[in-house]
Amino acid sequence: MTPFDPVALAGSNNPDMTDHVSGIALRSKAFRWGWIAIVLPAALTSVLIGSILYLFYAGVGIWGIDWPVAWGFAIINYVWWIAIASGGTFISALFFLTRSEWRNSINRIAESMTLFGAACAGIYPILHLGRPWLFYWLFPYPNTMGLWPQFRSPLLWDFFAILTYVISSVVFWYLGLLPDLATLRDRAPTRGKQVLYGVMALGFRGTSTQWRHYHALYGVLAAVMAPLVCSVHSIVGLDFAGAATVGWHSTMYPPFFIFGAFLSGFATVLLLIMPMRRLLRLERYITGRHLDVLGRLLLTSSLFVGYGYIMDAFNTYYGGEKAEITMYQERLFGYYAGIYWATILFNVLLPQLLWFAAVRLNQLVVALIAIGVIIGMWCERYTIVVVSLHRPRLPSAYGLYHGSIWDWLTLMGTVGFFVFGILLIVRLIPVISMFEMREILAPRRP
Amino acid sequence: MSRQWRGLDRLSRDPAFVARASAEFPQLAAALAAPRDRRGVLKLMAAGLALAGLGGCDDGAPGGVLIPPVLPPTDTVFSGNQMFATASVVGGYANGILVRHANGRPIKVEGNPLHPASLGGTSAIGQAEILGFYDPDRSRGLIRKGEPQAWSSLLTAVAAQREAIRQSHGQGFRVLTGSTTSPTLARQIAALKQVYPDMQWHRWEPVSRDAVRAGALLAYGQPVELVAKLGAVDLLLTIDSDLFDSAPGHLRFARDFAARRNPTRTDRMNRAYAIEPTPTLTGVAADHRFIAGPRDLARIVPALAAAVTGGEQPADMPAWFAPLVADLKATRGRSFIHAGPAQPAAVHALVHAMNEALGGRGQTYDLIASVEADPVDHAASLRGLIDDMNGGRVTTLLIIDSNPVFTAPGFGEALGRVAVSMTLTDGPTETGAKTTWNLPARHGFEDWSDARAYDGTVTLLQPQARPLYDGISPHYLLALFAGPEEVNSRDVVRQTHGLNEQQWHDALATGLVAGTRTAPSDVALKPVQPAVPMPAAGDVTLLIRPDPHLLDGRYANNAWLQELPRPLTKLTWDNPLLVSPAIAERLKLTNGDQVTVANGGVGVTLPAWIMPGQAPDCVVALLGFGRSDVGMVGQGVGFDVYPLTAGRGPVSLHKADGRAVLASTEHHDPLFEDAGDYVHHGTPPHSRQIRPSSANQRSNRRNTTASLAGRLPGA
Amino acid sequence: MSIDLNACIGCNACVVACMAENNIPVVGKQQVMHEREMHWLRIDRYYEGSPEAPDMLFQPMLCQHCERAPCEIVCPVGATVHDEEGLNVMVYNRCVGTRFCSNNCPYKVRRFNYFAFAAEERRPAVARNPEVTVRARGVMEKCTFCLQRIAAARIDADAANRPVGAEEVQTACQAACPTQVFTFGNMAEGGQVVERKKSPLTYVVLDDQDTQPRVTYEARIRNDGSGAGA
Amino acid sequence: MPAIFSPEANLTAKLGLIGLAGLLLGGMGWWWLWPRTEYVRHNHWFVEQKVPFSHQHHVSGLGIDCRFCHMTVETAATAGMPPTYTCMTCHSQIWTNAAMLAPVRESLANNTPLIWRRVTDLPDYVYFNHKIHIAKGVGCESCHGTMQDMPLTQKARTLTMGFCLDCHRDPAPNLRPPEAIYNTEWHRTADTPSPAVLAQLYHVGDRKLTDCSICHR
Repeated sequence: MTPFDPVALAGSNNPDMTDHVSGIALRSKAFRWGWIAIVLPAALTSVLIGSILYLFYAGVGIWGIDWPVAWGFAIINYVWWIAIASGGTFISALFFLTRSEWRNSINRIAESMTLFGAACAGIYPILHLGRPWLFYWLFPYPNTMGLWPQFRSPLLWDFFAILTYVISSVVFWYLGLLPDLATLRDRAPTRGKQVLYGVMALGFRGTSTQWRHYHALYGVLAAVMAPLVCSVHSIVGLDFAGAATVGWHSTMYPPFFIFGAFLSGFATVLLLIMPMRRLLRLERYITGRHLDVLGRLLLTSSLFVGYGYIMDAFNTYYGGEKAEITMYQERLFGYYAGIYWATILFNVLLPQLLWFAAVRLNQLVVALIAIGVIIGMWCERYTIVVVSLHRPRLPSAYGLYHGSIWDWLTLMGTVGFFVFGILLIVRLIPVISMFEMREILAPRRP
Repeated sequence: MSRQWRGLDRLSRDPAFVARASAEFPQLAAALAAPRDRRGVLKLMAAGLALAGLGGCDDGAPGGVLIPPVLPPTDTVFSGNQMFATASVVGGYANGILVRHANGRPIKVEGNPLHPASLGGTSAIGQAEILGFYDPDRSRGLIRKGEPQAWSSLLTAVAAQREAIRQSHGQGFRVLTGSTTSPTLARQIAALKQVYPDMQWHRWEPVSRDAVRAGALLAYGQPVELVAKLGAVDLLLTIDSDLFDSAPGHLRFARDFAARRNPTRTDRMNRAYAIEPTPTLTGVAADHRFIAGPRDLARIVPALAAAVTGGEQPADMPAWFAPLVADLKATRGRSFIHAGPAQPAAVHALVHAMNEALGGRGQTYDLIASVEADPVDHAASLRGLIDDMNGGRVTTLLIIDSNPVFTAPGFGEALGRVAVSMTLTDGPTETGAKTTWNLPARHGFEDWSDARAYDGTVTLLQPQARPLYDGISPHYLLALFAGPEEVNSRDVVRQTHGLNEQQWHDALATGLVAGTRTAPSDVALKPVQPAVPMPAAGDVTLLIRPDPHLLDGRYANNAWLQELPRPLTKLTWDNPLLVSPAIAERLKLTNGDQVTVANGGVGVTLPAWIMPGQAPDCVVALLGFGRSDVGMVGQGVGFDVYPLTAGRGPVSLHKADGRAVLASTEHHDPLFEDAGDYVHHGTPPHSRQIRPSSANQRSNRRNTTASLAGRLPGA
Repeated sequence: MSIDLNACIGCNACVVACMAENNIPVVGKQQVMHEREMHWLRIDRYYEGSPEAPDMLFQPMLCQHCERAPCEIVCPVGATVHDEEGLNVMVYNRCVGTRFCSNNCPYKVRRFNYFAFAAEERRPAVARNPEVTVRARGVMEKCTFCLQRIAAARIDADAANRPVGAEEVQTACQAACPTQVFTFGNMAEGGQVVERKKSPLTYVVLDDQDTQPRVTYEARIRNDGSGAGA
Repeated sequence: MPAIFSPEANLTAKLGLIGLAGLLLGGMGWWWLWPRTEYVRHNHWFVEQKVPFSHQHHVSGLGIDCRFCHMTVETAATAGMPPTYTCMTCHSQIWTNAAMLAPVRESLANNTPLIWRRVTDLPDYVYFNHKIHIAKGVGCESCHGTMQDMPLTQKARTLTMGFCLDCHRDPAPNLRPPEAIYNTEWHRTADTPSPAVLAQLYHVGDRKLTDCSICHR
């Protein structure tokens, strides 16, 4: 495996690829001990459902949030998941526009990551409400009370942003799936699968007019999705930048959050394709070149994020506001200092190892760095949300925050739900986008 | 940059600080580990109901009912809130209050602007009376040795007692009450004394004012009481004083003092000095606050008295001593000195002498005949009762509105030897559990009574509502002991004051009987030089003080007072041992560490809390907590320190193992090099500008401070 | 409202009066340890100087009813709005409980019902003030300047076709305070409040936030003898 | 490769999509309309009372004024219900043995109040004040409907927040001359003073009535 591998190894050709990839979806066993792998995520998903039911039953008080720190795990997890989701869209939409060939094989898995990341993120804004059964009041529907939501609130922009983002990424994901579903429909061994994939393929027959419309639509959607994901994630950044809380109201947050999305997105994609490549024997199509490119992208976004941290510190000290500086010192040397330094270590220092090609190709080290980045991003959100809130402007309102058991259970639950979703995807639909691979693979020599 | 002191533990900046910082705020980690307690169960049940009512908004279906009265209201057309005057009696002295009614039931306590002790203000305890009235834990029925009884059984029992006592001319009959100023109660007990000449009336207040009474006896030969007129005081010196938080008339004193504190509201701003071992409200309000433990006070007060009256300058005195004496002498006739009840009698006598010497009598304060009915030394009175009980000389004991089993060590055992004992309290008490009869008393809002304010004004207590649970009033019970016919407490009270219809109506409307202020007495000062006893030696001095909100434990079941953050420590639901920073440094204590404090043989283990501004050798234990028999709210809250009051030996303090978690509403380093950002403060306009809080760089605030300085009146 | 820090002795009477008037629930020791106490009005105490003999300062802290309130901007459902009389009104039945307003308040004077504290309290329903809504679980609450008293005065004034008098409304804390620290009134009609706000000692807490609060404080003056005192 | 779907599949797909779209639009319409219908607001539902009191008989039949029973309508927030004493002023002389009035007699006899179930009811977080509405010229009929022809008391208006806001936004047209406040048969005629005059008369309009603090606290 060398960084200069071709996008697909020599000798790979269309028919073999199509047989192999559609085989994964059509055969009953995805990989040898596939069923065992699904037990843990299913268990965690049921933990998630259980903790949500208890939350609705007992109220938000079961979490660790308290008086000065009124936001906790719910908002941290929300921002963390939406960053992972946005990372996936960058790969599938942004790099489609740049016509980079290496994107074709990992586009489908990135898009699925977006889908399930957004699903996990989407439940939190409703869970963290004090009266979740009234969440529909955020929607501007004509009601008997003659009241409209308050449009100056960043939370409301968030509501619209997430709604459009989820809908558009579902459409983009499903559209990218149509030709492959048609292929599966044609190769389905049993009548049941035939009808299933037939209905899902919406009658796609691969005629030239259909392809022309398809490419036009796919191009337009990709062109829409790229700026959309930047706007969605900057609105998530505005959740904090729009507030006057100590440490939040800096204009740098929207771009800073998009850097964060880059970083966590590439890290998660790496974490998904490396095991998938090995277990589903897709080394031919996800080659060293992919790992190398993603490694470099991870490195660049880590530098972006590093720049973000430096600017954060610079803004605080240059601004000279007493409360901001007190909070920042508390962030560096206070009760939660460990979490801040973990952020710096995982997000900025560790990825610097990726400068060396050898490291970029050593799958184990890259996996560790990716996991580190994911944890680092969570710690960064923890620092932003909790550390800023626990040192407000009036010292009489200082307070502390500890995540309660239900916070952790809900977090683990969503991780389980995410992995459960990915495994479902691997089981039901082709993991690699076959029709895009055909564009770059040579036809089979007779 | 001067080292900014961010917190008591941060002073040393040692590497172990992070670990200990988490020790400084232990409560959250422990709170999460706390098991699902009673509260948890209630929460699940209630939350279920909340979930059931999922609507949250109006679904259009009319619900609820309208319940009109059967008979129309008699007075003018009912238009909402009405106010009725009554009084909140604390420690026997009355603060006039008005109770606001909504829909015919008492809802809110307000101050009574016409009452001399209130002038419209109330104390935290006065406000919380309303919750005591509605407390579901109030005793609801007559209990004899644990079993509920019918009311008739009480009548027969009291009749039997009456006969037994008449035979022995009241030999074994004893009545124990708290300190009371109620003319009706005093009259009823005097009437009882006629019927049973040998009966005795004992008084016991755990938060005792014995020292104040003894001091007055020493100085004037009779137990006179003090009526301060702080409006005329230019210089106030308070020695460990409770002038603003629990002295009789403290609301009025606070009002008069505060009226002359704001330089822009008064032409002559007064000045206050305070000398005290532990911070009090008067200490915080003072301009100069000096810290002196009981051992130093025993040396300083006689020297001060000698300097003020005699004029000679004693030698080894603290730096602030001479300027204080000079200032006192400079303001003859306009200065006033006040000592708190915790100071020994000799200090009070010396303070009386100083006040007389400074010519304050008549200008800044008056002395009036004792407002308390038949003042007697409470400690001696209770010791006599306990000895009689142990000697078997007490056959019938009637305890009214007092809880000696909890507040007086040794009373519980003695109670066993009394044939028939009755307790009359409005809630479950430790005494009620031990006496043969536990009678439910009516709350202050449910019956007629009277009391006197700090200046002697007679204040009437009129019922605000029909009794929630059938209880009896002390007047009814005492009348029952005197004669068989059941008497209405309204008539008893009315007979005491002999008011005609119009006077009675006016008294009820205003809440006080006009013109009953006690005239100032002109008793002369007896020239006496009492020696101030030096407290026991030992490296630690134990001060036992009432809790600012629960006083002696009477309000332990009042959830508002339990959860009210204490003025200085901001603690709720707990009474840790307040240790001075010096002791904390010596024993390496942080907030919440367990310590064991022993007074003579008796020891109590409780958490410690560091109290900045406390005398280096002092620790303060707060009474009122750790009650065992009180009701769901106060059950098992805090630590009972009453056993320490009995100890006489040397005080020892050492660190015990383990930590306790204290619920404080303040979770930060309380100490600042300069709190000017948040609380602007400075010196008077004379120096032409508010001293802008110095060192910190508030560049963006330069304009407001400058504008503040610029706009001062031509001082 | 104007608060005179020279008169405040920190006796907490106002805090209990506020709890009695506005049906504020008690949360119990566990929840206070969890930093979820519900007092709308707290007396902040600052130490200054050395731990052995610090200078102690009291400062009652309640909702400042800011003219440019940071909480009103961030509430997504418009549950906290500014009314024509200058009050920052908290509409309990509209609140869905995002708690963003509490995060955005620089004074941290907003309290949240993490559980149904009022429902769980062992206090009979008749003990509550019928003029004030009892808040459910998941709703934010804060000092309303005793809106029920303002409403009563407003209704009487409107029925008699006259403006609300300057000193006609007394808040519960102002009524209970033994040393008259709080001065409240209808500033449109002048009266005591306007006088107090003209005093040179008047200042605003956290004025660099430019929230223009309706509550101003009078600085605490220590008479160290050098002044125009004695 | 035999065709997977029969030709009709296309039709069912199209119908399915159209059905889905219809369902969606219908759902949104229902969500908008349903809370406004009179049925869900329990309009014109008469409420079962212990004593079937007929306003028709007492108001239009006997001409009793509203304030005879609802005494505090001009002085307090609640209109107030008549104490049993008021009913018995007449019914101690007439219909003294009517079975229908047995609960009234029992109430007076053993001093237990009559329990009436609410008909016009607002949620607990709304603080409606009768006194100011009467003082500003709003008639009983505006919210309680034509009581004089109701044999059994019914809820006449939806009383949604929108209903109150419509009037609070523009109160003038709903005002009536002072003498017509308690006349539930009154309606605007040619010589009734114009809304602007009435608004001027009652000083309505100088206060912004759409603040939340007007009704909620």
